Formats: sequence, C-alpha cells, structure tokens
Amino acid sequence: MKLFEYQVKKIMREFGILVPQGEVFFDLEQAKNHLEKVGEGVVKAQVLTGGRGKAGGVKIFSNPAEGFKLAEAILKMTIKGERVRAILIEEKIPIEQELYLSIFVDGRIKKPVIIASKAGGVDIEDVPEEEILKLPVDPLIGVRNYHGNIVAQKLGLSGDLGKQLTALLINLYRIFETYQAELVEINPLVISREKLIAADGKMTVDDDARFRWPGDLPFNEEKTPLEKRAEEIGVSFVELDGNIAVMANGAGITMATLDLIAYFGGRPKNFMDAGGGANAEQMAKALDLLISTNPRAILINIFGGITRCDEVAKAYLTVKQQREITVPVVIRLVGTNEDIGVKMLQEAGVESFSSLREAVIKAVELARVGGDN
Amino acid sequence: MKLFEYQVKKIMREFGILVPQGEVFFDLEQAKNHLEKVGEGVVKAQVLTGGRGKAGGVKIFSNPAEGFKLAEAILKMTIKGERVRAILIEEKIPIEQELYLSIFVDGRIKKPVIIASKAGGVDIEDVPEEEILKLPVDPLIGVRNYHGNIVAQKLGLSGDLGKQLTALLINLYRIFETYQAELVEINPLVISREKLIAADGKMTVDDDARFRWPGDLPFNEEKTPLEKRAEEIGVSFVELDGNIAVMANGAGITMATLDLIAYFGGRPKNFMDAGGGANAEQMAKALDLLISTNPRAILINIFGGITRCDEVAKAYLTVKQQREITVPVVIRLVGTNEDIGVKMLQEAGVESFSSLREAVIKAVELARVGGDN
Amino acid sequence: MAIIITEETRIVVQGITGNQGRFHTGKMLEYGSKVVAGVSPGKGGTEVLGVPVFNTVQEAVKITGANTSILFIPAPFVLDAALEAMEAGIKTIVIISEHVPLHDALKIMRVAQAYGVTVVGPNTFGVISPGIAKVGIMPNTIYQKGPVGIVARSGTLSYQIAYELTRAGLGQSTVVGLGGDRVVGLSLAEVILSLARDDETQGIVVVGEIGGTAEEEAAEVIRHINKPVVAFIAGKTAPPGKRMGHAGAIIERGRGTYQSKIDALWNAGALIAEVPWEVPVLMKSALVK
Amino acid sequence: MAIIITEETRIVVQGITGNQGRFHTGKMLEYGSKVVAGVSPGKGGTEVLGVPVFNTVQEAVKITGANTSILFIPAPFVLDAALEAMEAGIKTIVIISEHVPLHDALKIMRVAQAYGVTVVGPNTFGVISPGIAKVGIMPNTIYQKGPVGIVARSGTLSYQIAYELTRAGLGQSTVVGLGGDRVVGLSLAEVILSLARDDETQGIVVVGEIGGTAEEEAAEVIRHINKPVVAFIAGKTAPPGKRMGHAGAIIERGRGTYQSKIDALWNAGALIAEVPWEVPVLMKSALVK
Repeated sequence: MKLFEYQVKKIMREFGILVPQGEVFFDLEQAKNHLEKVGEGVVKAQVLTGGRGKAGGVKIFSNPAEGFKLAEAILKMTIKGERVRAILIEEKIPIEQELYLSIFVDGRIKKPVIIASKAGGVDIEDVPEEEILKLPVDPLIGVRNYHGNIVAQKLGLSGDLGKQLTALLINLYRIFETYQAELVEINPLVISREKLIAADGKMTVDDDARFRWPGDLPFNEEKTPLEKRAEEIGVSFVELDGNIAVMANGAGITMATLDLIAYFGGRPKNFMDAGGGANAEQMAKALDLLISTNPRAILINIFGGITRCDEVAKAYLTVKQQREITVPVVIRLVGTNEDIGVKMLQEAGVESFSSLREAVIKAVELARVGGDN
Repeated sequence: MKLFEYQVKKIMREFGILVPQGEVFFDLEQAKNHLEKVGEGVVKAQVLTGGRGKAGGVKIFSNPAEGFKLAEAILKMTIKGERVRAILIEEKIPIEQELYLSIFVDGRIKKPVIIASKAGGVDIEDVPEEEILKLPVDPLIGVRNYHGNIVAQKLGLSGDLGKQLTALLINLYRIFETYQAELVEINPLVISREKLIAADGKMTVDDDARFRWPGDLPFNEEKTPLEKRAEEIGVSFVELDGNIAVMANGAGITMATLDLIAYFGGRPKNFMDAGGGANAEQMAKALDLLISTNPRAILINIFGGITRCDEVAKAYLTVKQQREITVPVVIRLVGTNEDIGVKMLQEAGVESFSSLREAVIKAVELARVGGDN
Repeated sequence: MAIIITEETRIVVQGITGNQGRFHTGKMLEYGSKVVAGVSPGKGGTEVLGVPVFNTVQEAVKITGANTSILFIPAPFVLDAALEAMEAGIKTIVIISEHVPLHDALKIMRVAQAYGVTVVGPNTFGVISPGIAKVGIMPNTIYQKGPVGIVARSGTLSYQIAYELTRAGLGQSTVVGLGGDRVVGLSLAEVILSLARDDETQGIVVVGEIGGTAEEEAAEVIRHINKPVVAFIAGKTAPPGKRMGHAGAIIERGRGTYQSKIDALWNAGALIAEVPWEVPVLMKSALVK
Repeated sequence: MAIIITEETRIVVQGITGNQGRFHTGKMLEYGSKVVAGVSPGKGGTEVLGVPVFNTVQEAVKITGANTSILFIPAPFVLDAALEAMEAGIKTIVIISEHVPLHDALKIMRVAQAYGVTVVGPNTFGVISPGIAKVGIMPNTIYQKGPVGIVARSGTLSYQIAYELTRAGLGQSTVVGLGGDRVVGLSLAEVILSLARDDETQGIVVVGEIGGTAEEEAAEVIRHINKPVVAFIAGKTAPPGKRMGHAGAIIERGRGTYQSKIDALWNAGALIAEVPWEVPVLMKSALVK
C-alpha cells in the first residue's frame, strides 16, 4: 500500500528526520484559519500517483487569499484519475541543493538497496546510471555508519552535512524496517540552511506485513464498489472496458485468458482471479458479482489444482438455481476432480469444455452474437 | 564480570522470567524485620564463586529466630576466600523437578550455545554428555520459537510447560544480548506448581561491552588495594606468594617468565602485565608499585613491540632518580628501540640483559642472595 | 537425473497437521514422493497418513534423514519455519505459503545463501520431477516423464502448458514453480542453467509473465545454452498499472513489458509461443532438428 | 608461497589517521608491505606517509585494488569497520584492536563465514611472511625468511620465540598471531593445517598458553600432518583461576591446563619445548631427520 506524503512525513518526523513544517487538511474550511496564520507557503495535493507537480497539484502562495484560492482549486482536482483527497500546507523552505535518496527492495539481488544521487527533484529513471549509487544492504546487518559514509561521499556531503546524512539514512532504514516497507523515498532531499530536509516523501508498505505496522495505518487505496465487494468475497477483481467477463484461477492463467480473448478478437470487460483454492461458496458469490456487471458473455476458465472442478460446477449450479442467468456462460474445466465437475454439469444440462482454445473461441463468438458492443 | 544472584534475579524479573520472591540484605539489622514478616524461607549467601551450597551458604529456616541465626552466621562467612557480601532471603518453593538451562559463548564454534539438561541442580560438568543438549544459535538470527521447541523436547516439557520454556528461553536470550553476557545460567530451573521458576541465576557479562549495559551495574569483583592501584595505572597486577616481582609486557611472555623463574628454582611474588604500548610514565608508576611490595628482586622482561625499550629505560631511570631503589632490579631489554634503551641504561651505569635465560638466572640468584625467604 | 527433486529427495512436511499440509501430504504420497516426516510442534509422536510427526525439524532430520522440506505454514510463521529447517540441515526448501512478508523473504534468502540452501518460492506450486517425486501442490495427473524442463512464474498457467505438452506426447524432466512474490529463492535464470546442465532435459519451456525483469535476465543465460528454449509470456493485453492478482505483475516504468520480454528472449534465440498450445508444436519442431 | 600474506597482498589500513594507525603504517611500509590505501571517514583525499586516504573502504578497494585490511579502530567501532571491509570485498581482515566486545566478535565471525572472509584477531599482533610483507604490529627486525611457520596465541612471547629461531639460523615462512580474545577468527588448528599445506613451510612452531582448548583441538590436526611440530606452552606455573592479562588465560574446570595441553600435543607427535630457547634446538634436530 502506498502512503500519502503527509503520512510519510509524520512518520519521518517521529523517526527524527527533518521535514518542512506543515499541516494536512481534508476540507477547505479547516484550512482557512491555518492559511491566515501562516500567510505564505506551499499547497500540495495529496494523491498516491506520481507526477502531481506537472499536473498542477503543487503551488506556492504568498498571501492567505491566494492560498485559499489554490487550496480550493487543488482540492477539487483529479490527478491521473485519482481525486485529490487532502492538501498539505507547508512552509516554503530555501533550497540550496536537491538530492535523491531512497531504500527499496530489489527482488533481483534479494536485498534492500540504497539508491542515492546528486540529481534530486527529478524522476530518478531519467538520471543516467553513472550518476546513481546503488548500495545493497545485508538484511541481517542493516544500515550502519559506513553505509552513510559511502552515500555521503556519492552525494558530495562532508563535515556536518555528511554526519546528518548518516544519521538520516540510519533513521530511514529504521522506518523501512519498522513499517516493513517495499520503498521509502525522499525526492528531493534538500540542503536548506545547512540542514538536510526531506521536502517530499513516498512510501510503499508491504500489505502482507500489515500485522507488524506500528499503530493503525488507514487503508489508502480507493476501491470501486465492485472491487470492494470482490475483496469481501476474497477474490481479486479488475474492471476493463470490453464485454466479456472472465473468471479464472491464478494470475498467470487469468492474464493468458485475457490475451487469448484478444487474440481471437474479443474484448474482456473485467476479470476475476479466484486464486488458489476458492471454495464453492466464494465462487458462487464471485460469479454473482460478475453477472451483475452485465457482460455480453462470461468465460470461466479453471485449471484445477488446489481449486477443485466439482466446487466450480457446484458454484455455477448454485447460482443458476438461485437466479435466472441471461448472459451466456462458457465453462472450461480441467484438472482436479474434472470428471466429477463435468458430470455434475452434464446432468444439469450444462455444456463444458476441456479445450481452452475452443472455450475462448466460443466466448468471443457469443459476445459478438450478443450485440455490437 | 560476574553478577551476584540477586542482581541476576532482578534482571530476570525485569525480563519476564519467574523467580522466587525474595529480598537482598547487606546487613543483619535490615534483614530482621523482613525475617519477622516472612516467617520462613531460605537464606542464601551472595558470593561470586560457585559451590556455596556445599560450603553451607544456603540454609532453610522455619521461624524468624532461626532465620536470624542463619543470616547472622552466613553474613560472617568466607566462601573459597571470598567474604559473603550480602544475603538473599527468599521464599521456599515446592520443587517438582530440577532442570538445567544456560546460554554461553562457545569460542570454538564462535556462536552462542544453548545448554539444556534434565539433570538440574547439580554441576553440569558432572552430567554425562548424552544427557546434555548443546544447541548453537546463529548470532545474526538469535533465539526463536523453534529453539524453544527443540529445548522443550529435550527437557521433556510439553503443553503449557513447553510454551513457558520457549518464552523463558527467548527472554533469557534477550538478557544475554542486552547485557552482552558471556554466560547466563539457570541451575536449577525448577518446575513448581506448573510454573517454570529460575531458582538460581548466574551471569557473566563482558567488561569490554560495559558501555552497552543498560543502567549502571556496580563493580562486583573485589580488588586488593594493590590491584586497584594497578588498575588506575592501567596495567594488570596479580599477587602471588614468592619473592621475585615480575614486570613483563603481554600475557604470554608474563606467564612464560613466571614459568622460567620456577624452572630455575625461584618463586614469583607478584607480576605485572604492562600489556601493549604502556608509556614511560605508566611504567614508572608500575615500577614504583612493584618496589612498594618489598620483593627480594625485581625482574623486568621487555620484548619491545608496541612497547618501546627506550620508554622502559626512561621509566626505570626516572624512578631511580626519584627514590632510592634498594631491591636489586634485573632488566632484560630486546626489540623496538633496544639500542637506544640499552645505551640510556649503560650511560646511567645500569646493566641490562638481552638473553632472557641469563636475566632469569640472575634474578633468581639475587633473590636467593637477598635472604632465605 | 532431473533437477532439485531427485531419487534422493526425502521430504519433511512442515505444518503437516493443518488442512493443506494433510491434504497435500496425501497427494504427494499418492504420487510416490518419499514423504518421510512431518513437523508440528506439540504433535510429535502422532502420525498423519502413516507419516511420523515430530515436534522439531531437527529431530525429523535426525531420525528420518529428511533433506527437503515443504512448508504449509501460515505466512507470519514462515520465517521461523524456514530458519528452523535451514539450521536443522535441510538443503532444499519449498515454500508454498502465500502472503509471506517481504522482509521475511529477504531474511530467508540471505540465510539460505549463507547456509547453501536452495529455496523455491514463497507462493509457489512447488517442484515436480515426473515419475520420481513431487514436492508441491500441482495436480498429479497432468505430468508425464519426458525430455522437457519447465520453469514457470505462475502455477495454473504452467499446468495448462504442461497439460498441452503431455497431450502432445512431450513429457517433462522437472517442472519448477518459482513463486509469484517479489522476492523468491531460485530465479528463472538459475533454473534455466540447471536444466541446461541436466542430462535428462532436452528442451526448456519458460512460462513467464509481464512485470519484473526475470525474463530479460534469463535471456542473458539462454544466449549461452545449447538446448532449445520455447517461451510463453502472459499479459500481452494486460492494462498497465493494474495489479493482476499478485505483485509480480505490476507494470511500472516501462520495464518488464510484454514486448521487452519477447524481444529479449527472441534475440537470445528462444522460440516464442503466441498461444499456449503453440508451445508443444514449437518444442517438437526444435527437438527434431 | 607463505600463507595468508603473500605477494598478492594489498593492504588497506582502517583507522590510518589515528596514532597507532599512522605509526604502524610507517613500520609496515618500512618492511616493504604494499600498503595501498588508508580509510578514515571525513579525511578522504588526504595522504598519510604517501598512502592515499579514502572515506570508505569501498572506494579504497575500487581505486587501489586492496584485498587485505588491518584495523586500528577503537573497540566499539570495530564491528562496523569489519562489516564495511567485508561488504566492500576485502578477503582478509587483521583486527589489531583490543577490547572488542565479545558479541561484536561473534557477529564479525558469522558474517565472515557467510562472505568467505579470513579474519585474524581481534587482539592480535597480526601476520608476517618475512621477506614478503607484514600486516601487523610485530617488530620488523626479529624475523628472517625461512622454513619455519609459527602460530601463536600471544604476541610478545611469539616475538621471543621468533627471535630465538632467527638467532639459531632458522627463518620463518609465515608467523600468525591468533589473537588473545575468547572469540577470534582463525583457529590454531586451521593455521596449522594451512602451514602443513604450504610448500615453503618445513616445520611448525606452536606457541600456546593455558586456558581454552585450542591446543587440544590442534593436537587432533597435528596427528595427521607430516611436518615436525614443536610446541611451547606458557603458564605451567600460573595459579589456577587468576586472570593472566586476558580472558583466554583463565583456567577453569580442570580443562585447558598445562598438563592437558602438553599431553595432547605430545601424544599427537609434537615435540615439547620446556623453555623458549629449546624451540630452535628441537626444530633443528627434527628438520635434519
């Protein structure tokens, strides 16, 4: 889960990293008094996507009235499809230099890596490789003073600033560990009046380690009502813009099914990954949900491993019994308890496929028959 | 440094390990009220040496008067040359079973090792190897639940007692790490009313990690005035019962010098290890101290490495200038700046040796000349 | 010989008394795998399907000579279980569990490196060397002993491909599931190298997907081996930035796209199957040459 | 070839700007050791006796190709310095510092094992291969190139023995100080084995002392080697239970006594010198045979 800048900065402050003074506001009324008080500063849109600066989500104001106007505008913005959920009003700090610093988990070498560059304030992907330090950290040892020395050297920081960097880096790693982060990023890390200050902060924390996060982090990512419903059922669900709904079990096979639909000229409307081992009840609910999205056709593609084909058949028959299914459903069943599942369907007069190819072709055909769109 | 039982138990209590209720007393008057209050219990001598039980340092009392008598006697005891410095008055707990558990640093495998045995309450050295579990701990990983499972299995503890053991073991390792211990030992660890209770506790902490110990641990080891003085100077000093005082630089050469004195029929009175790199001032003070012990002869055996021979010569000449040295001093000088040192001595009319053999023989001879003892 | 799972494989099931552990122990036994022990603290002395259960891995190893462990352990306890296995001398660990905390996976892989242990997963379907044994949760029925090694990032899709291969008369030497998490033990490139060195393997199938750069790194290895490689990559039409079920499938920053993977593999000499049923066709024609 | 310190040894001095670091850098240079770099955070860009100083070991390794590090670092910072060296790719670390916390030594040795690094010390006088180089603080003048390898637990006593050997015309291949702490890197047995395999070494001198069981373990190794071993053990008359300057010399529980060491070494075929000057005599007669 990604955190908002204001959340990241609150954490950084708690861990002894300097950040600009600022306050977060979720509506305009609350912000008003504060704007009067501070007079000037920066209004920053709080969104989880990047690139808000270019989208106009960060603005400087030099009097309360201007601040109010900006705050009003920014709070109404939608940036890359994400509505602005709050604004952070911060002091404006003098910037002598902008640096880049982050710690992230590098799956290739299976270690946390410290990334540092003198080129801060820009997209790190755009910085040439040779200007970037990538320093792996042994996860059993963590970040120690010498890592600070190496990074300070690369950033050209010496004397007191070098010492500040080392302390900051060690604190950043403490955050990284404490919040079980995948990424903690300061971009830019600015030198301001001889202090290192985190002018921005990004953080992605590992949802699988939620039970270790200190305190309660709110769920930040907004879900559509359909996604929320899918989450309740315990399956993952993504909306697309075609007309064939897909249910499959496993991320790879789900993606491959979408690819095959496209390969035969169809367009997926949404898909549901029932993952490993969903039971009949879950699957019935998931199917119900898919039907409620009014697709032109539904393709159920199950290769039974932990998921059992008889459970899938049972789920389908349960739903069929409970409600009228007007949308054509193509069922492909292979794997664990295939024979039982196929027989259950046959006895209920439902056709099923064992060939993935035939099933996909059939689904695409049915969706086409169902209408132009 | 070794800790007293009462200190160990205080730490254990803080770390969530069950210990018998008890209080420590440094004089009899203070103990009196407490004895009246508790009525019955155990009086335990607080000494750093082992084997106090056999020496009569642990006694049970069943009424205050008896307790007072025992406390009085024990407080006056000296056990293996160590005077009893306090008494611990503890509740007497019913014992269903006695076990052994410790964690110590095994220099051979360079890891902490958990030692556990069903045979508790006896000297672990007397327990046959096959009844002892030795479980190494990876110092980068520490003690985890599965170590607890392995130890519980060996101790025959299951169910709730097994869980207690695991929790206790993890806490014991926390103590081990927090206090930078060389050894933490519970012997016996008793099962009493379905609880695991540390009935005794021993601990040796690493003096080199003193700066990491939480809180202030008092210096427990008693030093003689001479030892204290040597410590102030920054050299190590040990008193023996012969008549030749030895000053050398380094543990190995010091021991070898004592061996050689014995080899040639002499008897060392005390020795001083000036270690690596003592300067002229330190050495002058050390020499002063040696002289003050009134030996029959003094043997200075320096093989200069970090220690420089000129510094040694300078130290000797300084002392010689400041006070009359009536005791014969044999100086053997080899190594770093040997030529300068020897020359300095020669110019002051002081003989020096380069042969260790000759120097030792000379010292033994002089001590013999000096008198019968 | 096959790789990872061989005739010498002696399996201990960690978490054998749980539902999944018990179920898949049965399936592994049915397949002929030598499941010699189970571990479940506090349940030592009992049996599951005739397999003796121990309180600790140490004891299981000592008494049964187990050398390979499979974990059916709730995610928060996987770190402990894996460390226990490694300290007890287990040399191959297959972690089935999903949702293992990322930082725990980092620690496991670091210790495994220090101990010289092979880790498969987490979040994997396991490893099967058909005709010898399986250490995993894949269906028993779709595989057949043969000359094709399969290495896959995702489970069900690899079942589909193995199924197509078997139906086409192409059996498998070893099938390895790498696991769907961001940090896993064996990498695509490592398994390809092992298969390249394996006498029984004549051709290699790579079942990849968008996200990450494992396929691009694997291409560097494929360039240097002499056996035919056929690759199928899922996610050609996946929308950028959407989570496709697990974190490995996030497309970010233009790296790890379908096209970059296909290009890298093609340039390294791999054959690219556009649809799953092309895999056996391409492999057959490559093996004939 | 000599062991540990060879022609290929390129030394970085960690803590080069301190008093000890600076002094012994000079002595090592005088001896002809290739001291190629120093490290002192914040002093990068300066020089000490012509040796370039870097802020980090990483940089020193990158620029100078250093492969061996010697530590003149205050005890509380030794762990950090050793970890830095190992992560920077240094393969031999000589820790001169005394009073390194025991738990830090445990961590250093554990990481060294994982990284395949040789650690000498802590609390050692270092290693010298006469005529090639020294990485340590031993006097420059007492050694001479020759056929005798020396391994010692204590510094000054080993100087004495080397001095006796040199005076008797017996030069040394490599002299290794193990360090006086309870937990040190290389063990007596390991060094003896290396010397046994070293072409240049014809005889081995063990300089031991009471306390611990290193000599008893070394005896097990000595039993299996073909070169003569002469041992001198200090502490025959040391009073039990007294600290003789460092923790290694505590006699406890009847193990590690003078007699147990002498017996073990003798039974393994080592010659025992009763006084230091007997060492060259015994070695000479053994080498003649």
